[in-house]
Amino acid sequence: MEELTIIQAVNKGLRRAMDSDPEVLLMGEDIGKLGGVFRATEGLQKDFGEDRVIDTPLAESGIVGTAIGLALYGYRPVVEIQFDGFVYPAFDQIVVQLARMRYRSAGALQLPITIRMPFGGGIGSVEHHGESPEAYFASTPGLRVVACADPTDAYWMIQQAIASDDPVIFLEPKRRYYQKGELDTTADLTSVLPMYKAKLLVEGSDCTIISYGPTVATALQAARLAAEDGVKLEVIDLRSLSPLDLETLKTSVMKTGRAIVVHEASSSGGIGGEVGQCLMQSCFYNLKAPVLRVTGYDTPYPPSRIEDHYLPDADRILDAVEKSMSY
Amino acid sequence: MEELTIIQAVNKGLRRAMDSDPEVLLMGEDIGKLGGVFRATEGLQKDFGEDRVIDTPLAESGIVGTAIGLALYGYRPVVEIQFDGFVYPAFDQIVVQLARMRYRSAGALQLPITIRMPFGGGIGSVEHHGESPEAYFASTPGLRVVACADPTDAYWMIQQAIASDDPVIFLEPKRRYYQKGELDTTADLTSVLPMYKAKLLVEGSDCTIISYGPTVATALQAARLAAEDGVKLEVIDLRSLSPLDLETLKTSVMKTGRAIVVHEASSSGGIGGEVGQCLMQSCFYNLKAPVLRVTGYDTPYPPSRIEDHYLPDADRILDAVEKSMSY
Amino acid sequence: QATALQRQGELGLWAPLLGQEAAQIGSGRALEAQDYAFTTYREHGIAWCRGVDPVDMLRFWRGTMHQSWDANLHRLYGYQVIIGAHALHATGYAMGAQHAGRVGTGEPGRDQAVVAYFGDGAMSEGDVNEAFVFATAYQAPVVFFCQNNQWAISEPTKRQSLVPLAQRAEGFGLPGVRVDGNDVIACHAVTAEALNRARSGQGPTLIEAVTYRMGAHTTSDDPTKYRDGADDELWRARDPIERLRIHLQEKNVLNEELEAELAREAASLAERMRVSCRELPDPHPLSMFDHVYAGSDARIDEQRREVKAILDEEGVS
Amino acid sequence: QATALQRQGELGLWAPLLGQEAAQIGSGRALEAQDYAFTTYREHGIAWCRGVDPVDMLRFWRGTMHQSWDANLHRLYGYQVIIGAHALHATGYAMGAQHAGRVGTGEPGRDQAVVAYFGDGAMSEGDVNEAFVFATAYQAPVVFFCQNNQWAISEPTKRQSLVPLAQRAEGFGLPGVRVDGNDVIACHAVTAEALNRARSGQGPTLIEAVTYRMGAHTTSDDPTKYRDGADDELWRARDPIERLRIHLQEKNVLNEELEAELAREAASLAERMRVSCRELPDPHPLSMFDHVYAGSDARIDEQRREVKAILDEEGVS
Ligand SMILES: Cc1ncc(C[n+]2csc(CCOP(=O)(O)OP(=O)(O)O)c2C)c(N)n1
Ligand SMILES: Cc1ncc(C[n+]2csc(CCOP(=O)(O)OP(=O)(O)O)c2C)c(N)n1
Ligand SMILES: [Mg+2]
Ligand SMILES: [Mg+2]
Repeated sequence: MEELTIIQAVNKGLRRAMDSDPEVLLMGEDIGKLGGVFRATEGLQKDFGEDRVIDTPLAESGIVGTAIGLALYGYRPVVEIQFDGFVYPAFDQIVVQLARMRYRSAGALQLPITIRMPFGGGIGSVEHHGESPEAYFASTPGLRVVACADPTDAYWMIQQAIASDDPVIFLEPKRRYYQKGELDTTADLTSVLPMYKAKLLVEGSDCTIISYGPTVATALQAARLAAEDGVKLEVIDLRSLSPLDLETLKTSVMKTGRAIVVHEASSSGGIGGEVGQCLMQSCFYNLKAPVLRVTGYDTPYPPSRIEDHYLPDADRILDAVEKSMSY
Repeated sequence: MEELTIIQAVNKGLRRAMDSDPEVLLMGEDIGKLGGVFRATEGLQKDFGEDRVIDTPLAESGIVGTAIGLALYGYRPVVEIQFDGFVYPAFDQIVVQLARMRYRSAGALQLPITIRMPFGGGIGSVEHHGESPEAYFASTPGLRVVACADPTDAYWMIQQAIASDDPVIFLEPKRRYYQKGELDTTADLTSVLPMYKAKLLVEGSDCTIISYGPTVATALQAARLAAEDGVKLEVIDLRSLSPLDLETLKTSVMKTGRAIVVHEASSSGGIGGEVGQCLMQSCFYNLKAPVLRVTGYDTPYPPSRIEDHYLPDADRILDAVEKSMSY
Repeated sequence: QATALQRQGELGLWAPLLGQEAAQIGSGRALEAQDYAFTTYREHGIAWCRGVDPVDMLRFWRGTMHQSWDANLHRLYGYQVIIGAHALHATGYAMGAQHAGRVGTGEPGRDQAVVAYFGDGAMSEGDVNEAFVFATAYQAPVVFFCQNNQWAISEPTKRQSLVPLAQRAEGFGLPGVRVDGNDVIACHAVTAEALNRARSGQGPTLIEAVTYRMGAHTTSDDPTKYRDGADDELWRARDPIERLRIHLQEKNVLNEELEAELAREAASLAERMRVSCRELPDPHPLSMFDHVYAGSDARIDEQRREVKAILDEEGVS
Repeated sequence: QATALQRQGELGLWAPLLGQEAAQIGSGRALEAQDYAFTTYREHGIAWCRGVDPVDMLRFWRGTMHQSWDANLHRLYGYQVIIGAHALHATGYAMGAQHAGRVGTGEPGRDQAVVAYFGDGAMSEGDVNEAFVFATAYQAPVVFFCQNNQWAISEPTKRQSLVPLAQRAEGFGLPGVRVDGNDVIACHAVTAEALNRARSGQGPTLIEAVTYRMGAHTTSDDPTKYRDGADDELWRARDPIERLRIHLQEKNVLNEELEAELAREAASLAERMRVSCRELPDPHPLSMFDHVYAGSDARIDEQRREVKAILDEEGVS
């Protein structure tokens, strides 16, 4: 057991993946000497060399496109996209080339590529540094999209993502990078909870709060506050945004009859709507209230001085709980 | 009144828009002498000249990026993306630059750009020629996303899209391009149904079928078949995929208590989930059954020899109606 | 077999390579077994050189499969439709060879090179230019073979560039070579040399093969709308097959007998294709649910069951 | 005011331009009122030349606005953070000028040109290379001004290209010029000439201004992790401000008095910025719902009401 931050856990996980599989390569902008703008790859180029920790030219489509070639050759590239807002130039390579290779080749070719991305807002930065693009990827068949919310998941899930034979979009909760937690590295990869499973964090009987990434901590805070008023919230960390672990969600909502999905991304077209629709289909008779959404609003990300009003907080979750209970 | 096809109506609409506004420019690959691979711009370069109907180099990001510059100068570019599957290289320019310009500049700058795109499958073609990328755009704040389903809407909506001061993604139902219909061109643009409104096509009391683009014809066919068995389906053409015209949908579902969303795009993360979630929130007590989805499956688009099994047809819609009624 | 290929070009069930036989066969024959190639939808000549059965090529065009042949077996990636995307895949694959120590060893049969084939229009796509950046940055063993067939559907090459495309190379710091794309021997020579440079660790090369698209862009295209016959005439006179025939006749390699035999071969191949094409089996509808992910997926399994039920009703097995 | 600008560079509330003053002021001063410019997050010197109040520049960095100034008023697009994206916007804007007949008329003050400013790292992005393609294809009146400050955050220019960046131009068919980016007079001269070419209808130009990023990439960067002080020393000796000072002293343009006055100006500006910065008003929370669309939108209106209710509860007006 040791205490470390999410970013340190990512770094440790990457190191272990590289230790255990020589085919694992890291690619990205400024990941070498600098160790990445968030230091996720700190020290790795020093220890694994410049051809396993590759500083690339400044071109995202080029990074993902060449990673695809490297994967076809037999490597396991782990690509870092420096910020969520800079992934779009690589969109064609990700959703058209990367996501479909296995399908297109009827299983003959596979691309075990992991694309790491810090995501979400709340760090007081300028435009393009606080985005939540997860829905674009979650709605793309062939991609696996996962998000970690604590050091333990950061450490194990990044290794599971790299070990996966499918391409994985790995989302890291930027503003929680320095959140600390206990980490036990002794377990082995196959024995820990798989990344495609949702995780029940808090049991409760009144209403299910479903979240992922940076808003998991917000949901937990809301649960603590609600408990003080005797309201028992059940908190689930979705972890896998695509495919969804509907079984775990269904079991919970069958019990509580109420659900609220929380994320920073806009409501419209976000993960919340898909989760809500699936729950309506699978728990129709058990729903005591419509599934509700507490999310970022349907606008582009606002200037940072007012971002706190845009991001979901515990109060907004509790208001939604009240609304749900009022049905 | 004259009878013409959807593609002819698009051509006529573009011509009228260019006649009535000298700032309107067309840009795209092969839209000049060739008149576009579907002939949407047939004859327009001959009549309006090479600097109003511009054949561009083969680079989608470049086309949209330069269209943005032209719009900043004061023009109204209408961009043709040759096929749905080729829009992704322009994704950054569309969702990061085009969609946010008004917001980013606090209203000082606007980009009245229309991006035309044939979409949907069913034409027996090769990979990348049968896609439904609408959800990527509909979940992007700042973009308006509309789809036409008949010659009348093709003619008027393309003109409304061009006249709109917001950027518009204009989706044309590829496999219905040669569907004929009566068109009355005498009305004027402001008097016809606005493109952001959904349209009630068939009144019915049992179940609401919500669709857009190529599957509207499928929904109408299902309604005819159902009528023979005495089941009264209400058919709505969504037309605007973002923003959604919830009022029209709500009014219908409040009455029928049942809704089925039909589209070619995959279920997960598609328009159907968003519509379903919104209806659950607005019609909770009136829903007699969960909103159901009849869509393409959660796979990449399959080889054309089996695409008919992938695309929603009247039978699948009727099965869903039965399922909905069984609740 | 160039003759046979021309016949294939005339099959017209696809994007015809008519007029570009020399560029494709000439360069394609320069690849060694351990090399790897990435092509567009028009490089049937390359596929032929990599040992792909022309009948298999038809699977893609008939719509029975997204990828027509086994990429691993032929060391040839399937037809790429997204213009330029594969230039980056080729560059990455070449970086892989480098990383695996399969470059510059000098051991015969060990050193690898990669070729990316694309057209004049592709030179405008960001991906192709980014590929030049990565290839030079890492000095990857990749050869970019651009067939300038004068047209990108209806757009002449000058819409993409006012200067020769080979000149693009210098600007990125890789050598650029311009070759007569209708001279099969020249195309073979420049490609072989570029591949040797790549394998021996001297880095990437861009080759522009100047040729002409004699046919329509694809079978659904109508060139009369955008180009007059004049050029066609000009280039018909430069027909690469005809040039090769005359050359081989002068060298007394090709005689009536051999020609007749080739013609027979071509005819029978054409016949076999006509027949086999119609006989290509359609995939089973349920196969559309296979290979989305490595493992199984609950959503997809449920959807498969749904379609299975429909098929059972319809009595499809 | 170059001195004042240096002071600003030292403010360090943002991406400092320290070391690049000559490249920016020299080229920025070459623009005429009717021209238009597109810049990255580092071109404060250009903004200064376009008449933007340094205090306004801070709005973006403080997070009170996405765009710091009125683009229409200053004929200068706001800071672009997405590397390379604006090279296409500049090219399109130049195509607009062309289309509007504002090129090659010879009427003073009528002909327009556009400048796109970006860095050495941006040269690798597809968008920048596509901009070269479009600019040459239409011979648009645009000048691409690349400040090669030797670094893209932690990556040296050689990671992007092994050959001089100016050489990239030839490959696309536009002239490429390399200039000493620390010589304010030279930067002014080459930019003025390129702008004249553009305005008179002779097409685009690429200028590479070789300079050095003396400071950190941004205030959250730590250059000691990836570069040693040696270069810094080398380039400090080439400080563009110092060079200009000596030059002006020799020409007797700059004397103690004037210097002292400039220093006072700079100091008071720095002071004003320090003060005003803290006083920059935060936007009203509800403003985050404005300007998503031209018209109103039901979803957004509902969400605005929701936040309004919350604010009312909290007693925020
Ligand atoms: C990204 C992308 N944009 C557009 C298209 C449509 N398209 C197919 S082929 C073609 C022209 C390609 O020209 P060129 O690169 O010269 O190759 P050629 O067809 O001449 O062999 C176009 C525009 C496409 N397939 N992919
Ligand atoms: C598309 C995109 N990718 C990555 C980044 C992150 N990033 C910000 S600045 C920068 C380096 C830019 O270097 P250069 O173009 O030389 O400009 P400079 O900062 O040196 O002025 C990077 C990689 C970005 N802003 N946009
Ligand atoms: Mg061509
Ligand atoms: Mg730089």
